[in-house]
Parts: sequence; structure tokens; C-alpha cells
Amino acid sequence: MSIIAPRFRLGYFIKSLLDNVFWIIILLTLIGIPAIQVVLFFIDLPVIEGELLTPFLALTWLADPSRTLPIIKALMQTDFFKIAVFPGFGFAALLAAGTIFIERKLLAKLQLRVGPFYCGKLEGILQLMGDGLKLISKEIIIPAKADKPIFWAAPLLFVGAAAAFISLIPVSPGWVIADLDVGLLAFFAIIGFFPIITVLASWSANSKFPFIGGIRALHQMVSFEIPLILSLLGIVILTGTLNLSEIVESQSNFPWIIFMPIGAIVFFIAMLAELERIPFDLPEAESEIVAGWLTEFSGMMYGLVQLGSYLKLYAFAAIFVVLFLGGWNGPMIMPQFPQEIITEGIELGPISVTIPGLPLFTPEMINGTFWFTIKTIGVIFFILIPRGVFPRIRIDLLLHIGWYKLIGLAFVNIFISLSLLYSGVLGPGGMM
Amino acid sequence: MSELPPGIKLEKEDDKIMTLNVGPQHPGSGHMRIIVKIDGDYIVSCDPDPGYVHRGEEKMAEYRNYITNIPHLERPVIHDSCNILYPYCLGVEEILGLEVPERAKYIRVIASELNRCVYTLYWLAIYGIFLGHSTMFMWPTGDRELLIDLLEKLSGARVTHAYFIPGGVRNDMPANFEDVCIRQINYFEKRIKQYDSIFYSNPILKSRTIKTGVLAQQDAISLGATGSVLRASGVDFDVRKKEPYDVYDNLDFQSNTLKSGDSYARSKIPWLDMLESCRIIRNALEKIPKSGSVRVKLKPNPKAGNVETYKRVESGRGSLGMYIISNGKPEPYRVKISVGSFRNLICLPYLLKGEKLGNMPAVYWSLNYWPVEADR
Amino acid sequence: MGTASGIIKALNSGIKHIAIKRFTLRYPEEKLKFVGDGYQFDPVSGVGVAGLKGRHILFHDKCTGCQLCSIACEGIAEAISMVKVNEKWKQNKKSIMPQIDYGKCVFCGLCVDACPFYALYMTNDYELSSFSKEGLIYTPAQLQVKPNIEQDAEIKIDDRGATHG
Amino acid sequence: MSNTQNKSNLNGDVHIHKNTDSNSIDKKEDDRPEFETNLANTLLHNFGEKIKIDFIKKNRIKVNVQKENIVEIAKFISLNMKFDHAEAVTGIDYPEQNEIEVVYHLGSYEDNLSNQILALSTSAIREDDPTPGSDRTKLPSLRNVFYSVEFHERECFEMLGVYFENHPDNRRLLLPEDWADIPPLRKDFKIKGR
Repeated sequence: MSIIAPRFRLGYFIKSLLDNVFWIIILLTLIGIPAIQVVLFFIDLPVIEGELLTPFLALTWLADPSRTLPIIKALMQTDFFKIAVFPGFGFAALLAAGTIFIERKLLAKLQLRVGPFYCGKLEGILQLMGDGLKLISKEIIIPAKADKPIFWAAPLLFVGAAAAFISLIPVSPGWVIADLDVGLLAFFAIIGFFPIITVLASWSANSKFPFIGGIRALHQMVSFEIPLILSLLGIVILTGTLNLSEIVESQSNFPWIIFMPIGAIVFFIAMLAELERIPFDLPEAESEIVAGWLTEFSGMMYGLVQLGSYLKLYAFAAIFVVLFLGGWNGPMIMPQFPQEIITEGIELGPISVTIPGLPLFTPEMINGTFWFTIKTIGVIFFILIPRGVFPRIRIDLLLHIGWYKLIGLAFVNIFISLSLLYSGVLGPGGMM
Repeated sequence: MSELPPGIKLEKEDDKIMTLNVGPQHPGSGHMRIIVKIDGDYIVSCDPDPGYVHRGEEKMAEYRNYITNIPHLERPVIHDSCNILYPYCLGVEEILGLEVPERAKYIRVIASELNRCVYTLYWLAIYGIFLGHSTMFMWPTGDRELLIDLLEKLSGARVTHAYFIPGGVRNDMPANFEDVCIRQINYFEKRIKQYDSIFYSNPILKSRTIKTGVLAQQDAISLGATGSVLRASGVDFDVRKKEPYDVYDNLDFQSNTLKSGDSYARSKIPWLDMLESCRIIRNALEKIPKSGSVRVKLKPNPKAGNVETYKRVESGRGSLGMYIISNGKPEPYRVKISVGSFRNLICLPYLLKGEKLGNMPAVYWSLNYWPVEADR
Repeated sequence: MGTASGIIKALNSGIKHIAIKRFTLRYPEEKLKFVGDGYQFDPVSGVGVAGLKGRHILFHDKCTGCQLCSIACEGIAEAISMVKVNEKWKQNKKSIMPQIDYGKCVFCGLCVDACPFYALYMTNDYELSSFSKEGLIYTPAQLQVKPNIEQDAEIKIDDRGATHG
Repeated sequence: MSNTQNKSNLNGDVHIHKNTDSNSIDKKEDDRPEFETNLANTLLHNFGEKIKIDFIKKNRIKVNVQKENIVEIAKFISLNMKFDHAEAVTGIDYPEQNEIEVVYHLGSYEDNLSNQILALSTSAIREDDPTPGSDRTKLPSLRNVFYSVEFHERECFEMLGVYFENHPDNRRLLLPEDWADIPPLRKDFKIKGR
């Protein structure tokens, strides 16, 4: 038995969890409560239900769930919560982190190896956290002749642009940050940012390999934007709207992939190319151009780019789900809550406090999120699998696919949707 | 060599031409540097610069006697160490006049075929990862373990075996080695056949490697290419067939030849050779004498007269020759190692001229080049 | 169509392998089982006995201090030097025995071939790392110790692939 | 690949010249292989005094020529005898004879010749104090006859200081750019500690 990696034992695991809980409680009571008191003492608190929220009152509310719940519900309707937590960054980052972990384990299984194993005791579940800590603690090296402000800005811009995607995605009915009438156009607009950011990053590094990688990325992204946009036009023609929520609602009976499989395939391939994933990872081809436009990035700058690219992966998968797979639509599997929970509340054990309005989310919202997440994970799986199966393609073959084959197929898709529209099968007057 | 596209002129020095140092820090070259000049995406000229792992094996061999030369002569290709010792042992046996026992000859063949597979899998792994196919990196490195395990049972070391010795092999096969070997070789053959659907039949790989870096038959001959590079161009030359050493003339096998001479053919020949090696090993295990000596007794410090010999074998990278000159002293007067990697290197500038930059790894690694061996 | 069927074939082959057994040897927990007790040599017949070429074991009652192992190593690694020992043996008049520097040893085993008195063998012990260069130098007393190691992982092959079990 | 097969493929021009040559190898030794002897006789017939046969063994012939004649003889070997590539170019330093011998091991991919190696050796003057490239240690390059010797001759140049005239690319290959010692494969270059 070696000291390096002791065998996993459930008892040790539970003990370590209990240890953590113990220290969290101790630290919170010793530091947290005085800190909250100090904060509440100095801050002007709002007026809620006609009475001023004094620190004393706030603390009593913290202890009284029936009075805390309205505050939480009010908070959940704010834009800040939406952007930071649920349909926004927190949810997306969680899915992206899960994607990285699943990618590593899945690829390892496909390649007959183990993958992350020791970190986190349970199948290496904390490996990602370890990698993140490593990236944060590493030194950031900037090339001497780089254009420093732009070089610094590029990773941040990349994450920002990737995060901007997330604001457009309707996760479940009503849960979308920016419910734009031109949602699809905004999506195209954000895609247009990435080539610019890539070229800025590669040019400002003032090095040969990033330059070649940046030029390749520019070629690839610009030429695959056209089939990407064209493949979505069929849906716009049939639904008559650019609003993503309305597109999802239009698929309540059947997803568009049934009528437009060609459009879905074109979009999927173009999506792989936009995401720079194998087999289209030419801008980062390590055997030709070191690491492409990422060559000079180090430390957390590289980490930010990776975070951005996985957010982008989630966003593209979500857009695919929204446009082709029916978004949140799915059979209702959540049982309806009993009516008395909502009106009268539930008894909370020995304290016997009645809390009305406990379910913070409606069953429709939970159901929609469930189906959306399941579908998104399925699409992500199909984005990940090619990495284990295909080699990298060459730039001229890539451009050939983009300009000759995919654009033609996208036009075929548009004609199919037009014929569906004018023959009256779908669209206004048809099945819709 | 492929035709240049219209509008591209070669050998012009102006601002449009960018010089890339591919290596030694660049991940795409191994222990060497390729100075590549590109015009847009097209390679204008290419100048290989080996020598980063030059250790002077030939000079070192002049200071050690015929036996103590063995451990360091296998260092250039530790993955193929049996095959690089093979011509040395054959040569020393000739100049010392040793007669190798029959059983030792068969054991040598088995060990060298196992080692050829070990090398080829390592090379295939690198070829795969440099085409961006990460599964093709992991599968061969994993399956290599089966053969390394066999070689470890046989010789006692996993990589640097030091197993061959002038006059035979160091030790006999362990008990029930035959059964284990047959079992693992059968499984190994099943495994490498699965590479076909994911790698060799993969349409994306085919689109990248077919008609890439085509070496015509006449060019391959005049450039003096050898091994898989030569046989992919349609020249049927295998030292095991043409100049059989030890017991290769008793064994049933064929040398694989493909006509097209492109990167795909060059990568497929070693794979076909591995399947052939499995046949050879099974065949040799059938024909091996069940008992007998495996080693003739050597004097501790053997001396030879004024003779010279040139022996060659077919290694994983083609014909591997050793030129040994003796002048009556315990040490050889001169040992020249002529390796397939070094001979194939001359094809690189020839093939890369006018290719696209994206084809560089596909062409370079298809040459079956091992920088450490080429530098010696 | 050939392209599409090739892509589907490749995807199918990849997904099928998700169910195949892992081949990885989990090294510190599992250790490979080797043939025999290590590489040995029979100077009478002139043939070795198969086994792993790991760290040496020195039998003090057989070593005569003839230096043949040291001479054999001279052209290779110069890892063996002869040192004085305090013990008195009848066959070892000079009281010198080999001391091996594993920072230099290449584990070729030619010193074992050179020993005519069955005094020097190799063992299955290969975990020799040390925090200092001096820690890698094994004195005759250290070489005398028979290593006690458990190695039991072997390659097992069945329908669902090979594994180290 | 037996020798009888080889002979039948190539008997034409070999048998005609066999006995006409005064310098012919005598056939007293029975173990001397026939096919290789015929090959050597072809050379002897065409060049006579210019070449000297060192040995004839199974599948191996070594001939020694003067450096003035080597290009001519190599051209003959390449065009008429179908040896099409070089396996190795070896430089050997002989300080006592004051010369550096260079051996070209020539092979062939023709079916009947593919087991043959013809070693073509020549020698250059050895300077005790070498300045590679600008002293008398010079040989004509065979690069225009056998394309495959290009890198081998570059290696020979840096390792032994033999300058090959008419070689298009006489640069260092393996040694570092800042190597300032004598060529390392000469016998007077000693490895440290030995």
C-alpha cells in the first residue's frame, strides 16, 4: 500500500465531508455572523412591506423562512440573478465545467485509459478545480515585443463575447436574460466578433506561429459563418420570427429537425468549425504551428480562453437545441405540486412554522430546464465524440467543404423549407 | 514530388517568404530542426538540421571491446534495440568465426520481430498524434504494452534489452513462454486489425494523406530510400527476403509493397508489416527446436584478425547496416552504423518542396524517421 | 457515399470501445509480476536464466573479490567499484567486494555474466529512487539484502479486452 | 536468392569478357563465389590497372581505386552495372599510412543484384593539422552520380574533414555550428577520460 494514493474508502470520504461541514459552521458562526451584523449596521436598508428594514429586523427575517422567501423570490426576478446565476453565467459555467470533465473521462474511455483518477478521490472529479488552481497560480508571461494592451484584452474579450451568447438562450419559459425580437440576428452578430478577437490576439502577440494560426482562424470562421447563417434561414422562413423564445414555442408539436435534417447537419458541421474542435481545430494544430493563436498565452490568460471556448461550446449546443430540437419542449414529467403547499405552506418539523409559497420555481420551469439540459448534454456528447475518432483536416479541404458543399446544402435546405411553406404543409395556414 | 500550383515561384527571397524554425522546441519535429521557408501556405524550401542528439556512437565503439559495445550501441533506438544490435552481432560473429546455435537463431528472430512491432507502434502513435488523431496515439501506446511484456519476460528489461550477444542470445526462453506469446500475439493481432476502421479507412485521414508527398518509384531508388518508404513506392526490397540472415529463409512470410508512394501508403506499410510479424512469430514458434544451446562460449576479450565486414538487416526503419573493421585488437578499429532514418532524411527536402504547410507533419512522420537513430 | 459510410464506421468503432476494459496498470497499487527471481547466470553452461534485470544481489559467502564484474563494467557504465569490507571470508583474501552506483548503472547485466562464482545476481527490485546521489550508491552490505516485494499484476485477456487484473 | 539465379539473369556481358582479361582473378579458390567474381571481372576488364580488387566474398565485393578515377568508375558502376544507390559512406582514418580511406557501400534495388554490396574505396591525403575544406584532404564528390550520397558526404566532411569537391552543399550536418575542435572521428581526437 503506497502513500501516494490510498485506496478509496467511503468512511474516510464521509469523515472528510463532516470535517468540512464542522469547520464551515464554526467559521460562519465565529466570523460570518459578526460580519453580517457589521455590514447591516452600516448600510441603509430598503423599506419592505411598509416598514424600514433595520439590522435587527433583517436578522430576525434571516431566521424566519416565511419572511425570507419573498425576498428570495424578489431577488430571483432581478436581472442580476438571471445574468449571474440561473440562465446566465453560473448555469453555463457549471455545464461547461461538466463538459470538460465528461470530455476527459469519455475520451479516456474511448482510448482505453483511465483519465483523471486520483484528484478528488471519486474518479478524479476535482481534477478541473486542480487545473484551474494551477492556471491561476502560474506566471503570466507577455512577449517583449507584444502589443500589450490588446494582448491583455484579447482573452477577456473572448470570454465576454462567449458570455454574451448566453444572454440569448431561452432555457425555459420566461427564463431568458435578453428576450430580443431579433435574437437570431444578435446571435449572428456575436459570432462575427470571434474572428476579430482571434486576429487581434494573434497579431498583437507579434510572433509567427500565432500569426499563421490567427489567419487560419480568420479564414475558417469567416467562411463557415455563411453556411451557418444560411442553414438557419429555413427556420426563420417557416416560423416568421427571429425571436428565439417564439421559435422554441413554435416547436411544441415537433422539432424542426424532422423537416430540416439537412439544415441540422450543415449547422452541426459549421458549428464544429466555428468552435475550432477536432476535426476542424486547424488554428491550434500543434504539429504544424505549435498551438496556433494560443501559442503566446500563458497562465490564466490561457485559462480564460479555454473557459471562453467551453462557454461557446455550451452556447452553440444550446442554440442547436433551441433551433432544431425544440428547446424546453418535452413531455411533462414533473408532478404538479399539491395546492396547499402553495397557499397554506408546509409544516417544518418540531418548530412548526408554516411557510407558504415554498416552491421557488414552477413545475413548468423545472420541466423545461430538465428537457433543455438533457438535450444540450446529448448535443455536447456528439460534439465531443469526433475528437476521439477523427484526425485534423487540412485548410484547403476545410475551405472546400465550407464554400462548395455546405453552402450548397444550406440552399437545398432553404428550398425545402420554401416548398413546405408554399405547399401549405407548414407555416401560416398549415400545421402551425 | 507534387506539382506546384500556378503563380508560385520557388527559391525567391523577398519579404513574402517567412522562415519557420520547426524544432527543436517546436512540438512537431522531434529532436531535430527543419528550417522551412513558406510563401503563403506553400513550402518554398526545406532544410533539415539534425544533430541535436548526436552522441558519437561510432567514436565510442572504437574504445570498447566487442562485448562491452553492446549496451551502448542499442541506445540510438531503444525501442528497436534488438534490431540495431542484430547486424553488429552478425558482423562480429563473422569476424570472430562463431557459429550460432539453431535455437538461438529462432529466438533472435522472435525477439527482433517483437521489437519491430514495438517500434512500429511507437512510430504509429506519433504519426497519429501529429495528424491530430489522439486515439491513434493512445491505442498503439497501450497495445505496445503486450509486446513489451513479452520482451520483458524474454530478456529481463522492458526497453533496453541488451539481449543479443555475438554467438547467440543471453538467456533461454523462460518456461511456458510459447503459450503466453501465442496468446498475446493473437490478441495483439486482433487489436491492430481494429486500427483499420478508425484510422486507415477514415475518410478524413485518407483525404489528408492520399496523394500527399508522392515519391515516385524512380525517385525512391535514386534517393536511396529504404524500408517502408521504398516499399510504399513499389520497389520490392526487404533484406529479410533478398539477403536472408539467420533463419528468415526457413520462415513463411511476404514483404508488403504498395504502388502509390504517398504518405498514406508509407503509413500503411508498417501496419501490414506488423500483421506479417505476427505470422513470422507464430511460424518461428512452431519451427523452433525444442531444446538446445542458445549461446556459444565467448572468450572475455575476443580478438579478430585484419578483417572487415558489412552486415545489414531489415529494421523497423529499413535496411540497417553495420560496417565493422578489425585490426587485431580487442576493440574494433572502426564501426560505421548506416541507418534507415539517416538514409530516408534526404527525401524530406525533396518531398516537402511545394507542399502545403499543413502537409508537413503528414510527410515528415510518414518517412519513418527517428531523429535519435539518425544522429547516432 | 463512401465518405459517409467511412465516417459512420469510424464513429461506430470509437463508441464501441467505450465499453472495452481499461488496460492501464495502476502502478503504485498494482505491480507487474515478473518471471522468476531476476536475471541469473550459470557460468558452467554459459547461459543465463531469464528474469528481470533489476537491482543486484551479492552473496558475500561466494564473492572472491576477483574484480571481474568491475572490469566488465569498465567499458559500459563504470558503476561498479571494489571497496574494502570488514568481514573475513576464507575465499576473499583481500576483503574487497563490489559497490554499485545506481546513478550510473544501465542494468545490462553483463557483470552477472562475468561473475564465475555465482556471487552476483539481479533481482526483481526496481524501485531505487533516492533523494541524494549518495543514496544511489549501494554498499556490499546493502547489496546483500534480499528484496521483499509483492508483484502480482499480470495481463489477463478475455472477450472484453485485455487488462491488468 | 541463390547465385545460380543471378547468373542466369546477367550472364551476357559477363561471360564474354571473362577470359580475355589479363588481370583476371584466378579461379583456384573454390569457395570464391562465381557471380561476384563475374561482377569484379567486368570492372577489371573495363578499367584494368585503375582498380584493385580487395576481396570477393559472398554478396560482397570491395574494390580500391585512385581518387582521380573514382567519378569515371562510379559512373560506369551506376550506368552499366545498375548499382543505383549508396548504403553508406564511411571515412576511416589511418594515421600510420597518412591517408583517410573513404568507402562507398553501393547497393542496388534490381532484383538480381539486390543482395550485392559493392564497396568502392578510395583514399585522400591526411593532414596532421587539419583545416577542413582548405587543406589537401580533398576528394571528388559522387553526388552527381549517386544522388543518395549527399548527406553521407556531408557527414563524412564534418566527421573526418574530407572535403568533397563539386558537392553542392558542403555544410555541417550533425555537429554543432560552433564546433572548433579537429574532426572528431580522426584517431588523434581522444574522448575525454580515455
